[in-house]
Amino acid sequence: MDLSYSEKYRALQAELAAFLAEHGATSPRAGGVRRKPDARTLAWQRLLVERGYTARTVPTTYGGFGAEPDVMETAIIAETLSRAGVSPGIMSQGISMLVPTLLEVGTEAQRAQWIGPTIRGEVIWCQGYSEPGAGSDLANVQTKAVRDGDDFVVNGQKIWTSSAHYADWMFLLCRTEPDKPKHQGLSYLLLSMKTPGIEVRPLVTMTGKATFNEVFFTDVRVPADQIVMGRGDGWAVANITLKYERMMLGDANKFMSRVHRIARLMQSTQIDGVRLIDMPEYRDRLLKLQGEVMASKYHQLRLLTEQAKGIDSGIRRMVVKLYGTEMGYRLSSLAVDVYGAAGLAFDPHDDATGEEDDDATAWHTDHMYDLGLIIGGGSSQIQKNIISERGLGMPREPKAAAPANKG
Amino acid sequence: MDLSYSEKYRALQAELAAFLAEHGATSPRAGGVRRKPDARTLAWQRLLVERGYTARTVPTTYGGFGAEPDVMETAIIAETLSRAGVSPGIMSQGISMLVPTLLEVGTEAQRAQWIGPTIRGEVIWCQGYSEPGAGSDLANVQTKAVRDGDDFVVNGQKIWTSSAHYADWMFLLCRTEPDKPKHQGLSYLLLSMKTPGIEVRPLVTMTGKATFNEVFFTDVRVPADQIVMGRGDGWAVANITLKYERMMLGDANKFMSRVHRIARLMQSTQIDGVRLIDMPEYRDRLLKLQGEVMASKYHQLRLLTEQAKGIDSGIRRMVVKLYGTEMGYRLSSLAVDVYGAAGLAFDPHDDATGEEDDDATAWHTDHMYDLGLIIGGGSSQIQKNIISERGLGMPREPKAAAPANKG
Amino acid sequence: MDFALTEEQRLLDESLRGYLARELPLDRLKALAKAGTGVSQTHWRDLAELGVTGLLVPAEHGGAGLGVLDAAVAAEALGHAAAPVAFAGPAVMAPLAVVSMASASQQAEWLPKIAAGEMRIAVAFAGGTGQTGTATATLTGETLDGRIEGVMDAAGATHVLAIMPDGKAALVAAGEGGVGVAMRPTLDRTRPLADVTFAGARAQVLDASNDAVAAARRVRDAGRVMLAADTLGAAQAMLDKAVAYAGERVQFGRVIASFQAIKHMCADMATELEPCRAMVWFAAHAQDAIPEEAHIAACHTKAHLAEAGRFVQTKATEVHGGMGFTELMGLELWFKRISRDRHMLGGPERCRHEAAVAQGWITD
Amino acid sequence: MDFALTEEQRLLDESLRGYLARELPLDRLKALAKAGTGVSQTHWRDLAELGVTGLLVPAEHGGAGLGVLDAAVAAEALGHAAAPVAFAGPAVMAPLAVVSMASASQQAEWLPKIAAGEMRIAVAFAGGTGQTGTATATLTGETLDGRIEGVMDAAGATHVLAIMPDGKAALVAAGEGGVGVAMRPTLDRTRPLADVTFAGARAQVLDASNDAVAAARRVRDAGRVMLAADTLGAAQAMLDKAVAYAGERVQFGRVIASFQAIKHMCADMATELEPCRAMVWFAAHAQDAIPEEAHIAACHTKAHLAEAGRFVQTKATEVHGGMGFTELMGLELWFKRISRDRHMLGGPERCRHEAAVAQGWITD
Repeated sequence: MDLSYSEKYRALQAELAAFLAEHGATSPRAGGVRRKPDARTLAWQRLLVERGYTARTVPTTYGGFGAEPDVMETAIIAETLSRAGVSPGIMSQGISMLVPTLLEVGTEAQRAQWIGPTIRGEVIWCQGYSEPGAGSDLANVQTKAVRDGDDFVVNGQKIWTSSAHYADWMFLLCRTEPDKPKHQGLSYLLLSMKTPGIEVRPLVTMTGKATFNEVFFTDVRVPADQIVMGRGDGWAVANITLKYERMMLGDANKFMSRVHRIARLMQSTQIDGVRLIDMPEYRDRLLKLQGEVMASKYHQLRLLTEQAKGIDSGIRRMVVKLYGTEMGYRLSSLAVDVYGAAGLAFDPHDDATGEEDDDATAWHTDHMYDLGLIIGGGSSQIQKNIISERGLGMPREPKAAAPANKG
Repeated sequence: MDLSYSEKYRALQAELAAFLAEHGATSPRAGGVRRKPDARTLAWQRLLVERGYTARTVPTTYGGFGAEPDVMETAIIAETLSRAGVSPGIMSQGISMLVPTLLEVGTEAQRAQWIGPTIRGEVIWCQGYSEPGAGSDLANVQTKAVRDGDDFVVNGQKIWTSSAHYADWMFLLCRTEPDKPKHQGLSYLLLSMKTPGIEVRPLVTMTGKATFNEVFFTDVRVPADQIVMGRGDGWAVANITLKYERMMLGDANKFMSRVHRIARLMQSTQIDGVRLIDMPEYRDRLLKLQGEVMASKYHQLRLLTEQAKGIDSGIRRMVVKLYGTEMGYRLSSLAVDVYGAAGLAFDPHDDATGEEDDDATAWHTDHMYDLGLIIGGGSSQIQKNIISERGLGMPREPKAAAPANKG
Repeated sequence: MDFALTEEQRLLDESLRGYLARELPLDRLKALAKAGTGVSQTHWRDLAELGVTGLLVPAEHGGAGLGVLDAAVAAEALGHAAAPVAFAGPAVMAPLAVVSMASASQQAEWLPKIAAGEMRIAVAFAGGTGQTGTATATLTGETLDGRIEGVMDAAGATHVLAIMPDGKAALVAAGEGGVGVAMRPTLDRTRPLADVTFAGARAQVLDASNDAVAAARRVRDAGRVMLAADTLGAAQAMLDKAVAYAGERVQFGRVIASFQAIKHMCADMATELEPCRAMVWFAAHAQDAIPEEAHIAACHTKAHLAEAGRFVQTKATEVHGGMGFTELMGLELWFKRISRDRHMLGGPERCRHEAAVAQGWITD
Repeated sequence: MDFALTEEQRLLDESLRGYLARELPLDRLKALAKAGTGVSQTHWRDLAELGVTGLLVPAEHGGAGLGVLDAAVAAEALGHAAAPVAFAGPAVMAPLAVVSMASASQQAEWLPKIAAGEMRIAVAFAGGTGQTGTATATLTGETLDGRIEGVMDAAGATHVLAIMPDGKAALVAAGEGGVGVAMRPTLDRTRPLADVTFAGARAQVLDASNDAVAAARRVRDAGRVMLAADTLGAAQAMLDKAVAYAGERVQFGRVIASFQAIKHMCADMATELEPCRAMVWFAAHAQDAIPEEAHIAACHTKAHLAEAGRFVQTKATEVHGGMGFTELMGLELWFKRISRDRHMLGGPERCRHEAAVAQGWITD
């Protein structure tokens, strides 16, 4: 166990201070609204990549900074940027999911072509996974891709595709081998959203925002070499991507900052003249959650250490999404309870406008969005299946003898 | 909705007051220790039956009081006796489970023979249901009863048989039709525990008390007319009995008195000079539970009303055991937390001795026993299957294709 | 002793649910919610014709002369349908306040109009409800000043009844000068809240009660019971929808209703909800029939239903999966209704605190 | 930066678990628990030989000179085995107290004996731990009077170290006149508690610390971390047993481990427990390396593990069904161990309260 600040970390802090003094003012507003990055955002992103304050461990050959993985450095950078109130850079599915996936299983050509533009924010990706009939049962994907000459021809529908309305490219899970068993019939394609035959329809969620889309494919032609790994390997690739998504969802730093936001809120909110922080009915809930957040924070440090050492974290990684999303929902539930009646003035702005929501509206949006996170990306029920089967080695659900139409 | 106190109720209260003044002193200690009733207990029980303060609605022909079902009267009697600190009479599986079962499906002869002695406490019954291989899967009972002349000959083993070490008779679920499907192969027999071939071995639980037993049967002969309903009807009869057991387990009056005991405890317990009742970290837990107890109390009044009117309460009845046992465990969990370190002086006495446990020990015993109640009599998991399938009409678990030896 | 609804109450429930099923199909409800203008005039008029607005108005003043339990039956039905109408204020707290606080002549003037649905009175408490937000008002003679935020049922209200900490009440006309009713965008778009300001507003004073503080508390308690009943109905609707959806949705080659995890989530919801109904009935009945238990029952019932509602709104949405997260099935309307009820007239934490005080466990 | 155990710590863990697996089979453990005489002399001697009693004793005094994290690794292993031995007191809090509070000569005299396991010191706090029960003592010169209830590790102890509210500490010999150590029947029969009375007992005073109050708090915090680690080990053992039992037990023609309800209960336990381990490691590490976070981490870790332990002790027993409710499998020993740890040195409610004070959210 070594959490001490060596010289190298102090040097990094000094370097960051200098960087912020020089460039801090050029940062776009912190807090990611979901829209296409503007010039200011792109310029800032390029700066961050250059200095290695984002995509730090991506090899230089692919346009990254090429640093050795170092959890402490990552933490120092994140904390310093957030304390300074500047943007930590673009948070996108391309950067957090596709890039590590390509680094793990992409071809040399794919890495060379995509990683650079993606980490610089020049190419925005969306994820073509879920379908109306393939949510929890992701392997049941029905969107077809039929080989025709040098292309795959894609027909079908995707749903829950966030940022599809402004994404440049999509990583798509589709069925190329209809005769194979369902897990072996999938492939993982990369395609431009500008390809003819793609229609994107916004999907409004309970938060009142259109952060998701339905995407329809009609005879969409995708060059056959735009496949990651081989035909039939789609399920394997998709699971690599999901691994990174689920890590992202459990990010403890986000939760710790929530704890402190709620504590401040409890200090400023009163009921009939008493501060909520002085009412343990509220306070003890926050303290319970702070304990959970601390556990997840140190658990995350442990996982990052194991990742850096190339150790497979097994069940420790599998619990992150479930733990984080359930905890996140309890945190935002407490926040809306602290706001109470005064916080029911719900007035969301569409992300596209870039206008900021007031804090209470943001918390209610989070409260509903957090429930969406429990449901999406492999629901809590699916996570528990994974944890018990792959993590604890318990038997799989026996094959159903019951017909689908009526159990 | 009519909860008003009519003349008849005031009259009952007056009658009770007079009764207590005259006979109260002859009551045995309240609070049922599990052992064979002594002369004092039997005398008191006979008095209560005579006055209709127990088994009030049992027809006079069977030795009962023959009153019309009246929830309010039942409540008044229970409250008055408990306030006076006298015993409410014997609480036994015979009285609360077998008697209503015989009233529902017993023969005239069986009612005439058993109900009177049972409600007077002259005959103590134990329940022969669970087996090592038939817990949650009760219908899997393997104890065999083979017809031989005018007798059934019983061989096998039962477990979790409370009071078997002093019971006079047992109601037994056993397999008489091995060739029939498992639910149709069972029968429900009544047999004397003095029959040759019965061996009772005590089973010590985590509470340190031997309140349960294992019972072994070797060629035990039971006259063939000691069957309730017919051969193969055992499953139906057992479920009638379980219905009453589960009602009993959800009894809200017990829980309400627990709430007040814990409140008093919080007023008398201090940590570093502060009363626990003044610490909402503890108090709010009690208040949450008081709300749950209130819900279950009024729910129970509703069920008793429906019962009196012969309405099938359906799902409302099915939730009682799950709701009550889970709530009971949370109540005793709070109590042991309130006692804290000072309450860890755990010093249980065996019920047989009749010595009383100190209050902290009693709460820790309840805390563990309540967990046993969640597990026994159809575990919470089984209750949820029943509620979802029979109550909400959701599909049954599909037949397993997986082998038993390893899923 | 009979712990059950009367035949009349069952009929009220049926007729109301029948009307709402006919006149408030999902697409209609979604359209009303999208507009976000809040309450529906049409449905309010219909409810007045059905006699819902006059349930608690004495017969001699043209009402049905029924009790709080009857109102709770109606509230549950309205909650089950997520009806975009005001109820707890103009149809329950207002008539109760007028009957217990107003003079005979005021009652004779107002109650018939309340029953007819012509007078739609939003009830606003100047503090003491346990709500967050500003809530202060001062009554000087017949002049009312102050600001009360987060007021229910003010959309389309003709009057606002401000109830002072001392139990005195002041009725002002919504249109009058010095009365500002600012509707604000609200999480529950079917029943938006308002911030109400009084600046030298001319008020008619209600001070006929001989125990004004107790009377005011009874009015608030009745309001809390209505919110609990509303939540009960909304939560029951969410459970019903979850069970139905699970029976249709197929994943892994089975309807998801056949998975034990889904079945047990639904069983947990049912187990939480079933006893709530008896609790709401008792709390409502106690308001009229058992004064010594009325307050504690109201506090605990409001708190318990808020917690049960939180549990069901969460799990029922989870059972719906992605569909529950979109606007498509309108499930969010019930979700937001439950969230809104939770925070009106005091969240569960404050209601439990009051219950502790009422039992003498602590001094406030 | 490296958030992981060192190779040495892994070896300590392995050797300790290996020893316990060999020398503490279930039947042996059950026999020791049945006797209820509490701690096992044999196992204590063995642990002393393995160097466990000297982990925190500086090398120059014959110990291993290791840190609180190393002790936490040992505590988890002992908890996993439900080992019937004292640890938090004589092997952790006592040496830490002596090192931080005692004079050089006292250290030179006592520390080697502590390392050798000859001096077995039970640590008793005169108030301020958050425990229920009487805990008061007064030190007049070298004379100690008072009564402290619910003291850990007093069974077989040679000495009792009483720590005063002002941080001064007084060491008395268990045999001495004026010192009463009354063992009491305890829920956890493997580690019974004692009520200790001092009546004019001759004490050796430890007052070499220049910030006695802080030093005393550090001792208590380290004790809390040990209890959390012990609970972690015990809870992990219960989960392991539950998964194993579910894989054997057949109902409805399937091993119950194939039912989603059982699988999800086990998944919930694992999800609760896995992050706890990193939390315990950090809290232990912070005691030596990160003073500014040590106290808050100790409070939160003690509280969080108590809650996680409550969850796991309940669910793991449920998975075992009736078998878990009997003595047959000995599961109850782990259940009771977790219950006992919860209440020692302050329950979760009080620990969280202290964390709030430490963060300046409230004033005590």
